[in-house]
Amino acid sequence: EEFLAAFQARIDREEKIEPNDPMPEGYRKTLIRQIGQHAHSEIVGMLPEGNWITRAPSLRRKAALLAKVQDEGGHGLYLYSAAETLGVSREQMTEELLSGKAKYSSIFNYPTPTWADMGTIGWLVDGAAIMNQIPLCRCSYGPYARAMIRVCKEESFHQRQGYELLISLCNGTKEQKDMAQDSINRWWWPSLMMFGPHDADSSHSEQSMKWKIKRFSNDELRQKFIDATVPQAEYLGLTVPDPDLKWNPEKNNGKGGYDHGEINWVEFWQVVKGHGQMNRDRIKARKKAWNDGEWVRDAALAHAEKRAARQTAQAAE
Amino acid sequence: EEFLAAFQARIDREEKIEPNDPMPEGYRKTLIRQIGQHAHSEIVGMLPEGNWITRAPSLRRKAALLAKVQDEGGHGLYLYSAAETLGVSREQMTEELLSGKAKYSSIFNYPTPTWADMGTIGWLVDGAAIMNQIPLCRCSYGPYARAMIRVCKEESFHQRQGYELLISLCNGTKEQKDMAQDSINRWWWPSLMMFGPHDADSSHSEQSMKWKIKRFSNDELRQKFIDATVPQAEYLGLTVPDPDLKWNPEKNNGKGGYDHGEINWVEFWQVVKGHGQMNRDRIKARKKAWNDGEWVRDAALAHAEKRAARQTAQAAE
Amino acid sequence: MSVALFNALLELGDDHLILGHRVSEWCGHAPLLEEDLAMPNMALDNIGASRNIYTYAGEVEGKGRDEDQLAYLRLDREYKNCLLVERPNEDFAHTMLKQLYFSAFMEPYWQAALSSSDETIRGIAGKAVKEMAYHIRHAGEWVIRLGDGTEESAKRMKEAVEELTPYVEELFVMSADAQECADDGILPDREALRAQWNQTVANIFDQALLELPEVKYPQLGGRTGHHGEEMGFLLAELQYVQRAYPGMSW
Amino acid sequence: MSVALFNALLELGDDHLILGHRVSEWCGHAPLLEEDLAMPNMALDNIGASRNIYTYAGEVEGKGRDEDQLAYLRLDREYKNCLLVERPNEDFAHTMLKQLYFSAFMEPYWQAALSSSDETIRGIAGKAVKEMAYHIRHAGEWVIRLGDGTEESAKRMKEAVEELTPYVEELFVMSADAQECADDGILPDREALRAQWNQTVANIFDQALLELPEVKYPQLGGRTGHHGEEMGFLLAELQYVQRAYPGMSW
Repeated sequence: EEFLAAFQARIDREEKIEPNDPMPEGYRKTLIRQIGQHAHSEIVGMLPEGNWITRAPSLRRKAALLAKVQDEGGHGLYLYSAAETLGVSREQMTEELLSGKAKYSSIFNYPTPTWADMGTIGWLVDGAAIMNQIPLCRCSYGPYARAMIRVCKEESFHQRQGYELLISLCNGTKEQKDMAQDSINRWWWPSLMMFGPHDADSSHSEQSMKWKIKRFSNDELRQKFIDATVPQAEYLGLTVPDPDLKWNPEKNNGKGGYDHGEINWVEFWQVVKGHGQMNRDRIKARKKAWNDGEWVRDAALAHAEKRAARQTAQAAE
Repeated sequence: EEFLAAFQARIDREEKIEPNDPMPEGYRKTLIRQIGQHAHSEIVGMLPEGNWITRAPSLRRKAALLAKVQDEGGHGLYLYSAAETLGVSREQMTEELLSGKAKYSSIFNYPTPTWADMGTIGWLVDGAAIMNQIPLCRCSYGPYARAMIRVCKEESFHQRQGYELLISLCNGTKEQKDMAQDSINRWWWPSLMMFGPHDADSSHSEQSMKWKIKRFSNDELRQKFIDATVPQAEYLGLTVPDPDLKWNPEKNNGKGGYDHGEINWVEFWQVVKGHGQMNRDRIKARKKAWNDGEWVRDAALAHAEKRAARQTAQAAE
Repeated sequence: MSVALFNALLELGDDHLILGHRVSEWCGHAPLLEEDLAMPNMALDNIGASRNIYTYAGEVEGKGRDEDQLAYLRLDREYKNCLLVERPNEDFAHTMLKQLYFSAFMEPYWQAALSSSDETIRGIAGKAVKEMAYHIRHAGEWVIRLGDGTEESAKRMKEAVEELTPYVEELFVMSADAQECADDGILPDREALRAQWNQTVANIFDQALLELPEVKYPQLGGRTGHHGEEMGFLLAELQYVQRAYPGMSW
Repeated sequence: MSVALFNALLELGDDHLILGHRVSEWCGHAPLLEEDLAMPNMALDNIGASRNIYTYAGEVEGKGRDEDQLAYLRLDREYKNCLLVERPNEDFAHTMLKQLYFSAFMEPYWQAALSSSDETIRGIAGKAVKEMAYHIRHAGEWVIRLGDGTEESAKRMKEAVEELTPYVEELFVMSADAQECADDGILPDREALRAQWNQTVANIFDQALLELPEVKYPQLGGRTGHHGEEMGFLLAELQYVQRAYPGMSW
C-alpha cells in the first residue's frame, strides 16, 4: 500500500510513468487493454476506408485516401510498440483481436456504402477520436502519451481532409449533396456512441481518472464534440439527424451548448457485443490477412535465421 | 488383320459402331482422344463467356448468356458420357485436362475483353464449330454421332443468337458498331485456325477419314466456313480483317468462293503449345474449381455411402 | 397505392436479381459438372422472376421505366433487397444454404400469392412457385449431403448456418409498403410465412444433422437500402456496361 | 509529334496507374503490419507518377483533358498499359515480384529520362527515379527473403517467376509512338535498358536462389489495348463512381 500511495503521488505530481518504472498491476493491465484496443481500432479501421481505395472518384482523392489508410496502419504500429513497453507482444495482441477476446472501436462495424462516407469518417469519426485522444496526450504513461501526440497531429489533418471532401460534395450537384446528407444520417449517432456509455453506466472510468489515464468523462467529451460539430454541419448546409437537438444557452456554465436526443443504447450494445452489420466481416477480413500471411512471416523469420547462421559461420572461419 | 478388314467393311457399309462392339485399339484411342478434347473444349469454353455473365448489359442478354454457358456444360456432360462408353472415366479425363496432357480447342485461349465478343463467339466460333461438327453427326461411332446431333442443334441456336446480338450492336451507336468491328478483328483469324493446320500438315487426318470419324479435310471445312460467313459480315456492315480476301468465281468447281490471305501459323502453334494469352489462366481457373470442389465431391460420396449402409442395415433388420 | 406496390415490387425484384447474380458467379467454377448446370438454372429462375417483377413495377410506376432501367440504373442506397441475398458466395455450403433459406421463404410466398387480387401477381406466382419448390429440393439435398457427409463438409455447413441465419429474419419483415399491399390483398403477408419456413428448414436440418441457432440480433437493413460493403462491388460489375455506354440498347 | 508523345505518355501513365491500383488492393490485408505501410507507399508512388504523366499528356494533347479524364474515362481497349502490371495480385510472392520486375525497368528508364530534351519529362523523372530505386530495394529484399526462406515460400516464388516472366518482354517493346519520342530525344529507348534490367534482377535472383527462365513466347498486347480478362473488372471498380455520377467534381 505504501507503493500504491507513492505511485499515486507521482501521478498527482503529473510525473510521467516510464516502461521500467515500477507500477501497480492494475495500472499495467488497464493500459495494456486500452492501448491494445486503441491499436486494434487503427488496424480494423483501415478496412472501412480501404473499401474505397480502388473506387475513389479522382486520383487526388485516391492518393489522399491511400495516405490516410496508411497513416492508420502507422498509428497501429506506434500503439502496438507503446503496448509492448508494458510486456505484451504484438503477436499476442493480434491473437486476442482475432479470437474476439480484445475489442476495437465499434464505429468500424458500420459499413461504408458510399463515397461520402470517406468524408464523414474523416470529419465525424476522426473528429470524435481526436476529442477522445487529445487528453491522452497528457496521459500519465509516457510512451502512450508520446504516441498520442503524433497520432493526434495526423488525425486533425485527416479530419480537415474529410471535411474538405464533404465541402466538395455539398458544393456539387444535388446527387452529391444528398449523398453527403445520407452519410451524415448514418454516421451521426454511431459517432456519438464512440464516447461510450453515459458516465453513470461506465465501468472502467473512475480508477482511470484517478490514474490520469483518462481525464474527462464520456459525457463531457461527447458534449464538447456535439458543440464543436453542429456548427460545422450547418456550414455544410447539412442537417444533423436529431430532431431533439437544440441550443441551450444555460449549458456549459452559461456559455451555452446543445441539448441532444437520447442515444439508442440497444444498438450500441448490440454492436459492442459483436452483432453489428460488419463485425463478422471485419474479423473475417483480419483473420484472412493474418492466416494468408503466415507463410510470409515464417519465410521472413527463416531467412533471417539462415542469414544470421551464415554470418556466425563466416565469423568463425 | 481379318478383324480389321471386317471392321473396315462395317464402317464402309455406314454401319454404326456401338460401345460393346469389338473395335481396333487405334479406333478406340482416336475416339477417346477426340471426344475427350471435344468435351474439354466445352468445359473450358464456359470460361470466356462466363466472364460476362455478371456484366451483361441487359437482363434479357444476361439470361440468354447464362443459358448458353449452361448448354456448354451440358454438351460437356453428353460428350464425357459418350467417351465413358469407350472405357475411360470422367475423372481420368479431367485429370488429363488439368495436367495439360489432354488438349482443348485453342480458340478458348483468347480473352473476351468486350461485350461484343459474346456476339462474335456465337457467330464465328460456334459457327466454325458447327461446320466442324455437322459431319460428326454421321460419325461411325454411334454414341458420339448421337451426342453431336443434339450438340449441333443447340449450337445453331447459339450461332443465331450471337449473330442477333451483333445486329443489335451494328444497328446501335457508333461506339457499339466499333465495338463489334473490333471484336471481329480479333476473332476472325483465330476462328479460321479452329479448322486446324492445312491438310498437308495435319497428322491425324487420313486414318480418321478412313474410319469415318472425320469426313471432310480441314481446308475443305475452312473454305466452306469462309464462304458462308463473309456475306454475313457484309450484311452486318462489318469488314473481315483480311486484305487478301477476294471473290474467286473459279473456286468450288466453278460455283465460286473466297480466296483468303495466309494464316499466321506461328501464332497458331504458340497457342496450341500453351502460350496463348489465356492458356495459363484457363487451366488455373479449372484447377481452382476442381481443387476447391474436392471437399464437396468427397462429401457427396461419403453421404451416399452412409445412406446405402443405412439402407442395408434396415433391410437386414 | 401504386407507390406502395412499386416499392414492394422492388423489394421482390431486387431479392431475385441479386440472389441470381450471386449464384451466377459460380458459372464455370462449380465443384462438379452437374452443378455447372444446376446453378445457372437457379440463376435463370431468379433472374427470370426479377424480369417479370421489374416489368410490372415499371408499369405500376407509370414513368416508362423498363426492366433494365430498374435493374441497372439505380444507386446502391436505392436497392431494396434483403441482406441475405447479397452475402458473398464464400463456399458451396454457404451458397446452397443461402438458396435454401431464400426458396424456403419464397415457395410459400408465391403459393400465397396465387390467390392475390392482382392478376399479374398471380401470373408471376404461378411460374415462380414451381421453380422455388425445385430450389428447395436441390439446395436442400445438398445441405443434407454436406451436413451428413464428411467431417470437413459438416464443419463448413455449420459455419454457413452460423453465418447466414442472422440474415433470415429480414425475409419476414413487413415494410410499410409491403404492409399496404398485404392489407389490400395484392401481396402475401410475410410475417405469416414463418411457420412454413421453419417447417421446411427443420425437416432438412433434421436429416442434415444441423441445428438452427436462435438469433438474438437479426441483421436488417437491406429493405431501407442499408447494404453491406460487398454490394457496391456487385453493382459496379452489374452496371458497368450500362454506365460506361449510357442510353444505348443492347 | 504531339500525338506520338501523347500516346507514349499514356503507355507510361497507364503502367503506373494500373500497377498502383493492383498494389493498393492489398491495403489493410497485408501479411504483416509493416507491409500495410510499405505497399500503400508503393501505390502512392505509382499513382503519384501517373498523375504527373497524365497531366502532361493532357497538356500535350491540348483538348483540355485532365488527369482524371484520362485515368477514368477511357474504355478497356484504350488503355495502353503492358500486361505485366494488370496481372492479378495472387499472393505476396507474385505481388513483390511484379513490383521488382517493373521497378527494375523503370529505375534505369527514369535515369535515362533525366537527360530528356523535354523539361517536364526531366522533372517527372527526377522524382520517380528515387522512388523506383526504393521499390527495387524493398521488393528485391522480399524476393530474396521468400526465395531463400522456407520450402513453401521458395515454391511460391518459383511459381511467381514462372508465371510473370513471360510478361517482362513487353516492357522493352518500342511502339511506333515510343520510337518517335526516342528518336527525338524526349523519352528513353526501352530496348536499350535490357542489360540494366538483367543485371538488377540477376543480382537479386542470385541471392534469392532463383533462376530466370528463358522465355520463348513472350506475352504481348497491352500496348495495343489487348488486355486480359481481369482488366475489365479492374476498370469496373476504378471507374464506377465517375461512370455512375457523370460529369461531377469530387
